[in-house]
Amino acid sequence: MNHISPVIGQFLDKWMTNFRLFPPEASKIAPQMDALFFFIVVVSLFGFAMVLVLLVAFSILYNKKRHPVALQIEGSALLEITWTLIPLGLFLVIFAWGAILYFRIFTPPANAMNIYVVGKQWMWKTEHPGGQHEINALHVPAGRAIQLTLISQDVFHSFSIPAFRIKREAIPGRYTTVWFEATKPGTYHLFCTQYCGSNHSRMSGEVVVQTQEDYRKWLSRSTSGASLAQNGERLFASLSCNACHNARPDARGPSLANVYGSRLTLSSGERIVADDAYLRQSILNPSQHVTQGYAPIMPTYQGRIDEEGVIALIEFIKQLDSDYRIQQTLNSTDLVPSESSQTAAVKGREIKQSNSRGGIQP
Amino acid sequence: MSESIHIVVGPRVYVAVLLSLLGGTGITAWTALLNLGIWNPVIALSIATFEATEVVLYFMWVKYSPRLTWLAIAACIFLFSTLISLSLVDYMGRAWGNW
Amino acid sequence: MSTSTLVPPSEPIAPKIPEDNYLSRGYGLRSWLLTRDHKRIGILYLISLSVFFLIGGTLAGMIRLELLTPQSDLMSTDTYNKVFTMHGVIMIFLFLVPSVPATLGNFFIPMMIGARDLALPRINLLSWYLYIVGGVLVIYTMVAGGVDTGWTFTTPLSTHYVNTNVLSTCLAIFITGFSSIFTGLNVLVTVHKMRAPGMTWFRLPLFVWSLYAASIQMVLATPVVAIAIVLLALERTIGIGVFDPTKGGDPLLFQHLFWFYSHPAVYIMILPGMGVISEVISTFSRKRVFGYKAVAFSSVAIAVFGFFVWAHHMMIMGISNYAVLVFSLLTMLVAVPSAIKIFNWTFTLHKGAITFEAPMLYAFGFIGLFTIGGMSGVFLGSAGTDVHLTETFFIVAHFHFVMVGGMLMAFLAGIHFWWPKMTGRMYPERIAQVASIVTFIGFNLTFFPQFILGILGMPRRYASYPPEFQILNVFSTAGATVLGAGYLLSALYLLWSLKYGQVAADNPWQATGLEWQCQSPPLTGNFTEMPIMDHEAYDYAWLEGQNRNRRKVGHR
Amino acid sequence: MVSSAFPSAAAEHGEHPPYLLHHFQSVEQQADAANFAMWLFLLSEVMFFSGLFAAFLIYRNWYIPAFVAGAKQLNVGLGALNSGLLILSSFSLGMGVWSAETRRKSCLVLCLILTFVLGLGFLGIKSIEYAEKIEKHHFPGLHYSLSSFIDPSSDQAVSAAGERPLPLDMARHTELYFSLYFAMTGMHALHMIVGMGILAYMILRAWGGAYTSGHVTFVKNFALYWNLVDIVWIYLFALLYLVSRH
Repeated sequence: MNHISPVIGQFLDKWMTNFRLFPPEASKIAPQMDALFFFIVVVSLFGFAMVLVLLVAFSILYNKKRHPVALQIEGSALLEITWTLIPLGLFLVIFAWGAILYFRIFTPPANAMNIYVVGKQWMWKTEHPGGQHEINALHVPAGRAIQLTLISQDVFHSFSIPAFRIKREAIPGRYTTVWFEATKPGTYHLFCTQYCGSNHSRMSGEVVVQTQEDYRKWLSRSTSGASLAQNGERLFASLSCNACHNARPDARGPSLANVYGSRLTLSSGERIVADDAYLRQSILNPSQHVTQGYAPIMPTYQGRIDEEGVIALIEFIKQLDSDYRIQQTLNSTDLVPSESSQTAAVKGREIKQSNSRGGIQP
Repeated sequence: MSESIHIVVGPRVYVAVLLSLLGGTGITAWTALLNLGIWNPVIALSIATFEATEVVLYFMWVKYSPRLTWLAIAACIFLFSTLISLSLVDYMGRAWGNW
Repeated sequence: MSTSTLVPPSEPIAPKIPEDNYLSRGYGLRSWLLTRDHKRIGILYLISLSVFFLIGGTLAGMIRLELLTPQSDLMSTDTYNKVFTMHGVIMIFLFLVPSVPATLGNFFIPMMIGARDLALPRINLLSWYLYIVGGVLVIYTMVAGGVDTGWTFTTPLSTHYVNTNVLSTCLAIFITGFSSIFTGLNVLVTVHKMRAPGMTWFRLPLFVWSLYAASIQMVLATPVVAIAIVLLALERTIGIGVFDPTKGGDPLLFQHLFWFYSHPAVYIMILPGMGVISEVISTFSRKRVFGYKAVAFSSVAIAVFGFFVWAHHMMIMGISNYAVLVFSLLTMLVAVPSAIKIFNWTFTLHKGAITFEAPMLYAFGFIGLFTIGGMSGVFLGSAGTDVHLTETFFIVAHFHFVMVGGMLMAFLAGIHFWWPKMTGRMYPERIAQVASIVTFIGFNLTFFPQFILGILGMPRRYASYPPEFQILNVFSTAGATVLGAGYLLSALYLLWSLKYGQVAADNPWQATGLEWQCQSPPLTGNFTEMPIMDHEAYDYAWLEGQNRNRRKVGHR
Repeated sequence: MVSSAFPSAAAEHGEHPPYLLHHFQSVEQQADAANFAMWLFLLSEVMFFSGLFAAFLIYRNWYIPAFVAGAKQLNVGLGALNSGLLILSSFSLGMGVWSAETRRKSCLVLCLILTFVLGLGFLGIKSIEYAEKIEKHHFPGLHYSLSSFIDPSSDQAVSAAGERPLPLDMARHTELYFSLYFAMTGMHALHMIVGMGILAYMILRAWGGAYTSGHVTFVKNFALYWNLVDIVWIYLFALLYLVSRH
């Protein structure tokens, strides 16, 4: 509070230039959200006005000066039923409308472009499929459905873009998704709305919506050299995943080509769609997600790779449509699955718990 | 309001309940050692519920208590099941679909 | 439909306060700290609550001052986080939850049902001591450096990522939780077992009904947050892993358990306020409450449905979408009984003989603000709009409209309404009316801009914000000063009236409750003779007859 | 308003029993109120434990193999013995209430002492079980050890039963089982200890003849509390020891 008088000047200046009562509508879902919003506003105003008018009217008409003797009225069942059923009906309409909208916000179309968002104290890291990373910023093309897959490395965060009317928590240990289709190029606010510790209020940034062409230019300008999938491929080799998942006749793990999106039968008999969440789980908690016909010998990678690593692996597995390259890597780096490489992998693992020996023996 | 609460429950009832409770404990411990698949939890929890009901009715004299006590217990059981079932709506729902 | 006419009698004002009353039986500290008189315990609660309200209010003022400018310049972000956390903890656990039940409820429930005391006077005193221990722990927490988890203690932030005084806060909440359980338990037992002869369920004042409903929630919901907090403390100290995703635990489980209490808790806070409003509206329109049974049952319905809606606090937090559907639907159902109450209060005015003393003005304020607060809840209960509005200032505004605009207005209405009974003196009427209007204006100026901020997307719990939100924040802070002035004014003249106020008659408002049949301030045992209830609640014809008899006999 | 004199106030120096508090109108009203209050308190206790039960239900269904491995670390024999002790103590307390109601002082004292001893026995066995777990580093937290689950040969009890090792990721979840085990039985044991304290106080009072002059509310209310603790144990025994052994 070291500048009292500039405050007033600043204030008037902003009053004239910056004042708004409603956020911009910059996504396809925004007008739909606002339609429901204004519907509820109208319902509320109607209800509020009714109560207000009655209050004022009764206060004037039945003021003690004007109406000194009260008439003792017990009540009216008819009126009670009326004002139970009419609000109930309205609320149910609002519920149904809201539910439809909610499912629309959280059900992405099949052709949506996926962007990963990793939240950590106190920044957002967004990862485009081409390997472009951004901190506290997100560039997206207008007119294209974008799916965000969010995860947090530490505490709950929440990814909020008011202009798009969407918001989703990034939670530790599990992917959440949301999608949007931006309509108007421009720069919009991006906030973390779930309280996440000291610098919660600094965990904000901007979303830049560009035309398709500008977006393409931006992509080529900010490429980091390797796409997510390429990073994943490197990680896949360095973690020796290809020692088992190599589609050879003697392979101890299932082939991963075209596995993404397919229906798998697990050893528990459960049938499941291999989506992002499944792939993540089977990397970190493999024993619960073993494909039928395979032994639960895969070690857990919990604590060995961070969320970005997992994302890169998943992106790699998603794009894997043949095992050719994996086998190529095996040959070129001479990582033939042998007992020695197996024990090396075991030795290299850092496990905090004592006596982990034998944990992965078949 | 409730004169019945002042009924004195005698030793015979207590002994009978005691014997059935000890018997129940024996049976439930024995069946747990057999592998009955899905029936293990079912049997264990049914016997536990049976025993708990006996304790509530006789050791805690609810059988001889006013309706108010029954009502309060029913409210509590209802709320307990609300906590469990509505949480399970979330937990089971998460497993259903991939949204 | 029964109608009857009523001529309000002009009762002569008692020249002085009766010599023998609950305040005159013993003056020492001992006579207060070891008292088992429900009225004295009510007063103890009132004093300690006011202290915590003052602390919480000061913290609120600091928040508003910080938000005057977009930068975090008054205090660091860490300090700001601690300030809003302490504001939440103090206001919710030490002020709102015990506010009406422990003060007005403690004081008036026995008198309203014709009993000489609460059923368990010692437990009542114990609950006050537990409250004080909890309060002292909270103050210790503040002195020791505060806590910055937010009052919701979201795991894993509170368990693994902050190093402030989470444990002492947890202990404080655990202990005040038991205080609240004991208060609720006492009310339930008293209403069930201590009613005077003839005081049937449907002759109870609606204040008793709403406190009864709130007490059900206190007794059955509070233990769930107790266990959640115990697990949180174990997680933080030992690392047991039940809320730790790296060990396979589910952090959302904590929120399930936490909101299983903390959602009903908002009904624990608002239901007693609704009870006060029923009393006040009826008294100042000199007319029985419209649809007594509907209002009574809607309290119980709120208490029951209030248990089924907790997960609407978690709609975008990754609970399953089916659960969102279920909880959104149930949330809509719980909104209905509140609407019923609003309409019934409004229609109570119909054909009444209305006057506008300060309690009535506060009650009008309550109806208006609670309607807005309640309707804004529909925006949040509807799953679609919740996505945009949750976790923004819209939530802050909604909650404060219901809690400050609703609950606090009702609390002030109740304090003014029963002030003559509690102290034996009238508060100054004119200045109280002014204070109520100042409070109303200040409140709207403070919190209405926050709705717009929320719609614009300004997140809550932000120490700094984009400059374009400043104007509305300036409005809000300006309003907060007006609101604070209103409260301060009330506090001043209420304290003044303790000594200089006009001596109150036994029944200055010509209200029908049994508590008004006692002297002001009441005797230690409330009644000299056991009352036998022979009329309905809010029976103004009976009151008229009563007054006529008194005049005839020359009673007092 | 019709009114009548307060019976208790009218009989200020009359023949009403000394334990009737001034604000009640009759002994029955006082006893009823105390009984109902106790029930409400017990129901809030049930809700207190319900959070733990909910957590157990959820994690047990998520991590069945880990919970099976964890449950196998418990000794059903000791658990059943403890159940028996607790049931016996409930019984002896019931007999105590009966003797108080029929005004048999020495019988009451005997029953209360028996209850105390049985409770002590329960806690003794519980502490033996705890000691064994802590020795094996099965207490959750920093020193938690997975060796019994990923390397059965290190644990005689497990290797004797011919158990197969758990995969590492699943073995890690056994910590959740033991967390819940210690949280649930610990909360239960805490309630037992509080109960034993009250019991000791009651034995002294009963010795002085406090409960054998017609005022049995305190003994009855304590019996309600003790029996609730018993019921909680019946469920803990079923859930922790029995349901996931296979």
